[in-house]
Amino acid sequence: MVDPNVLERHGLKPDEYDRIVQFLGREPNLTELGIFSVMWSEHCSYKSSRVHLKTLPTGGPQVLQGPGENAGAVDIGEGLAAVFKIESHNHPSFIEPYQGAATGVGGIIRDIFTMGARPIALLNSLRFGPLDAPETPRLLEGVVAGIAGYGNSIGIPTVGGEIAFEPSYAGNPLVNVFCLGIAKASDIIKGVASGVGNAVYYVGAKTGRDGIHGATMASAEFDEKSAEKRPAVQVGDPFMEKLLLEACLEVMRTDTLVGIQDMGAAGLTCSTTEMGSRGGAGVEIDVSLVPQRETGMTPYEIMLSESQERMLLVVKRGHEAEVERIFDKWDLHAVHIGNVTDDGLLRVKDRGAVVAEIPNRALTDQAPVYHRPMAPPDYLAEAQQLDLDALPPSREAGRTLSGPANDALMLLLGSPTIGSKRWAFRQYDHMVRTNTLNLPGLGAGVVRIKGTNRALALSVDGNGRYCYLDPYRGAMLAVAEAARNVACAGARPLGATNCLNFGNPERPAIMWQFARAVEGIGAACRALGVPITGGNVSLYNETDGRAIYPTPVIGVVGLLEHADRVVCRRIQGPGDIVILLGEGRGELGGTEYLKLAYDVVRGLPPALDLDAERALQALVVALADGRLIRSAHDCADGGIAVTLAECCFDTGGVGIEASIDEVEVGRDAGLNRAAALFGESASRVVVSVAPDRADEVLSRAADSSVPARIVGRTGGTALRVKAGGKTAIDVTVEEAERVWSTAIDKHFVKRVA
Amino acid sequence: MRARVFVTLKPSVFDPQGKTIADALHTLGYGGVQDVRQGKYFELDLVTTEPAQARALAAEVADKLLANPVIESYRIEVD
Amino acid sequence: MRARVFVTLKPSVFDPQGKTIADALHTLGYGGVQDVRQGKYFELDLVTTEPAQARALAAEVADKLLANPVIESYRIEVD
Amino acid sequence: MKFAIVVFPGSNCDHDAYHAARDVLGQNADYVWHKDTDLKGADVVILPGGFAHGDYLRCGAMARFSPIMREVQAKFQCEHVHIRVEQTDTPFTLACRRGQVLRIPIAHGEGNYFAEPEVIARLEANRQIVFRYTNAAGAVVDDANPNGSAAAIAGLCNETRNVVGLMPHPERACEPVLGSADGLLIFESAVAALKTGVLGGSTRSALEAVG
Ligand SMILES: Nc1ncnc2c1ncn2[C@@H]1O[C@H](COP(=O)(O)OP(=O)(O)O)[C@@H](O)[C@H]1O
Ligand SMILES: [Mg+2]
Repeated sequence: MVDPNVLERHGLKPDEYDRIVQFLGREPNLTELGIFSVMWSEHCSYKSSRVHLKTLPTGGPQVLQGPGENAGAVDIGEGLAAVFKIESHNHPSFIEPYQGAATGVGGIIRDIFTMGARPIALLNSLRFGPLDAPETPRLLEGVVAGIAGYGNSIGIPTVGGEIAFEPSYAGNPLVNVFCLGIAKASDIIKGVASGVGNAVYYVGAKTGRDGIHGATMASAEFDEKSAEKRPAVQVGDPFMEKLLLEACLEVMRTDTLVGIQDMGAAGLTCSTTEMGSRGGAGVEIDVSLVPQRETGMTPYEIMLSESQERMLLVVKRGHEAEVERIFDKWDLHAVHIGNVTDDGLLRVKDRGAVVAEIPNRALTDQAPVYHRPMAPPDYLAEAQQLDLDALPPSREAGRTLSGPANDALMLLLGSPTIGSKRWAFRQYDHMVRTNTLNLPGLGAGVVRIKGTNRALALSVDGNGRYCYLDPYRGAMLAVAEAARNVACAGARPLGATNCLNFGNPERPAIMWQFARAVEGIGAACRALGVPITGGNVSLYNETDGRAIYPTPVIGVVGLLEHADRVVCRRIQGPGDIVILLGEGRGELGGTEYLKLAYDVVRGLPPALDLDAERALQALVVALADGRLIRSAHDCADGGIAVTLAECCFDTGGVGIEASIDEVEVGRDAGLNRAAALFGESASRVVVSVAPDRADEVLSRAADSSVPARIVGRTGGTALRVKAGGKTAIDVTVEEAERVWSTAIDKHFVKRVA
Repeated sequence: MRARVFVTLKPSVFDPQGKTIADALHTLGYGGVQDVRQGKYFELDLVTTEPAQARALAAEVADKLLANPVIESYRIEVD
Repeated sequence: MRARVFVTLKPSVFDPQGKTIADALHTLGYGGVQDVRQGKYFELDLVTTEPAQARALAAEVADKLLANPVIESYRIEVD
Repeated sequence: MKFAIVVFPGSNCDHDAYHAARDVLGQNADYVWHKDTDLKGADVVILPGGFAHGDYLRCGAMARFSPIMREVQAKFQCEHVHIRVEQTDTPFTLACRRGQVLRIPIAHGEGNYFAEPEVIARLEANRQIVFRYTNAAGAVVDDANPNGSAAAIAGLCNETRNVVGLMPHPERACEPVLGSADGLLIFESAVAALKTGVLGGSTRSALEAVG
């Protein structure tokens, strides 16, 4: 029996060790133990989450590839597939923001081109602590620079994303990155190894001691000094990845590959076993053949290294020379490190001597699965209570409540979560490849598909605060918002991917949040017709026992059959009619307004009627397709007041004059007005319409049973909003836009040009 | 007096810049260059005329601003 | 043997990085740092064991690749 | 009329230049691998933007590690800017008016051109400054210079005037759906230059995207 310390340092429980012995019929050696430890880690095995993920809807006529491969794929017509996935790089980004975020981008790009798709768009979803906390600007700056540094150099535009700031992420920022690529539907390539005797090739960067995880390292073999030699931080090399991308796509155009997979988490171990397992085959490699960056690496280190920019290929017999020639052209050297076998084993040799031999399926399908205990968190019942008549004094006491609501609007527009993200996305090359029809900041990112009339709209959304207050409803709202954003570009939502960021699953409260969120995602995806085609789970996001807000992030991909019918949030000029689709109910629970004005995070998130949401989205898509609307913007953070203001931004100062209904949520008239303006009721979209089209839009809405009414008109240079007939907001667009556009910049010192 | 601070990646940290330069040199026919590592270099003009003080100040500045301790180490020269 | 190449901006060229570091240091209370100039630093592992040859090779490489002659100059040390 | 687009291993704007030349302009265009020795009879050679060899050394290499370095590094920036056409007697500006203001995106980290004052004076005297950063009205003002480029230089030509290098990306501004079609003028100039024989037919010209 191995030393319990060694087991613990490998993150393996005693009963898991017993299972290993059972699978092998003997005690594992250290290399084998290392391999089991990474493959059975939460990250690779999904042992806590798998039972829940199984409940997600993954099918649909448009789905070409559901979960289980390196990325999912949906049919976008004309023989093409959109291949996409989201992944987290939270922990590495906290240790080293630049490299952590950069290698996160590198990893998700590899997942996409591994499937035979050319990556054409990136998005990201980021969470940090409050921007005025001393650590945050450094983290934000590093993460954004890392994303830019990698994506820009490789030439893939970053066309969208989201950033939010909440105290719960202060000790554990979230960096989720999404990538989408285009492939011929018939040419999608999978990560399988099969065909006894076929060659297994290694290509890309050399293997170093990077990323061999502290927790999984142990034993007498490794002393203090060798630990020092293994940096936890991986350094990305976008230039190498660009070569790999081009070379792999070129190889894939030939008929030479059986399968291919990138080496991501758990490196060579994960890629060999997963490919073998999917193909029902065995894989045998000799680690001495693996290109190494450092001397004296052990088989353990080589198998567990997470060096970036490496790929594993299974080549059809007889095509070895052709594959090698293509890689040579790109100055890459494909190395034959092993072969496919028929025994279903992962066999690792070192100069011919077997150093590990494990059934593939023991490492994959037969990895442990846990039904972890669940219980609602203690805080929940209390946090869900919201008595609007008993709120503490607002931060802007007096003014916010009894004066015009200008101050509250400015407070919201100037908050970094709502304010413009231009500070970040101007650092991203969002135009390279000349496909970007809707630039970042205008709603969903929209990229056209050259050679067709089509375009895809992409959005990633999450709302940790809602999920904290109700993970089921919060997760549904995240799906709804991502799909609604896509619909607001005029695109029909086709499919979704998800990244589930949670705390420690061994705590019943966290597991409960997780399970409820997955149920919510499932319900919303089913109702809205967007199957989940893949995703990623990131657990243990906590510091000192304090977990982040439960944060499912949803990426939705939608299709525009006519790229030229795309719309965005910007109104197009004066004289148009502004119509609100959907209804505000003055819901203040969990809103940005309550948080900013009252420092209160309570109540239930807005209710969501999935049938109404589906009808609304279908209507918006139809209106855009019929060229009946000139802009569309969904109401989310900050309610309709912020939405109307955002419709005016980036237009050169064109204003809106609007009038909305009163709501009654409590005794205080000021708070009732705030609820009407800043409440975050779901399923609402503000559209602008040429005057002669307003009637048609209203009647189409009526046909779809979507509430709709004219709330105003574009023009002038001010945003004026009446609530219940009384002027509530009256600001110049210029002033509001200044506050909004400097919300993030103002936290950074002025720097030289 | 002047302190010079050399910041380099820790030996085990992959240096893609250095590697790319080395590759480029090989392509250009400079086989005599086996390996390249790239770092940063700072010259600090200091008020002090005390070498020990200068060194201490430079080290403090390097720790705080010039080097990223997670992946880099530094060396100081004073003259 | 090893050659070390220090590339710095020519004195007449404004060094915004150096200046910003100096400013940042002043803000942090390091008045004792009067000025900062930033440069690049390369370690070349060379096959040759001849100091003169090493120096010549490093200079050639610096001219060709490592320094931008329009705005930068360099210095070489061999050991 | 034939365009050759040279592909370096790390080029990332090669597809964009190809698309502009072939799909938008309807010209003959071909990629040329950087290791090739034959330009396949091209009349115009485009060296596209991107990170040709990783560009670790001079572009964006240093912004990487320590926090302060990020603080001070000129950040990568991507947005539309205005450039003014200073010279129209190059093959790439022939179809422009002198003083015409074009709206074209930039996308670069270290995009600022630098030269000693004597060099700038010589460029000026030789009329080699082809584009300058200006505001929408065509005025050279500090605010409109996105990267602190010396003398607001956005593009230059060689002494023989057949090679033009510029920092902004005209290939990204060739279609109205992308927000601007002003870049098309630069490609159309090349086509016109060849047709009208301004280049004496056989002289090959090159457009180099520095950004
Ligand atoms: N939240 C999720 N929902 C659906 N599928 C998921 C989810 N998380 C992970 N998956 C799927 O599980 C598989 C393994 O994921 P992962 O280990 O993250 O992939 P990789 O090996 O590329 O890192 C993938 O096919 C992924 O799509
Ligand atoms: Mg993968």
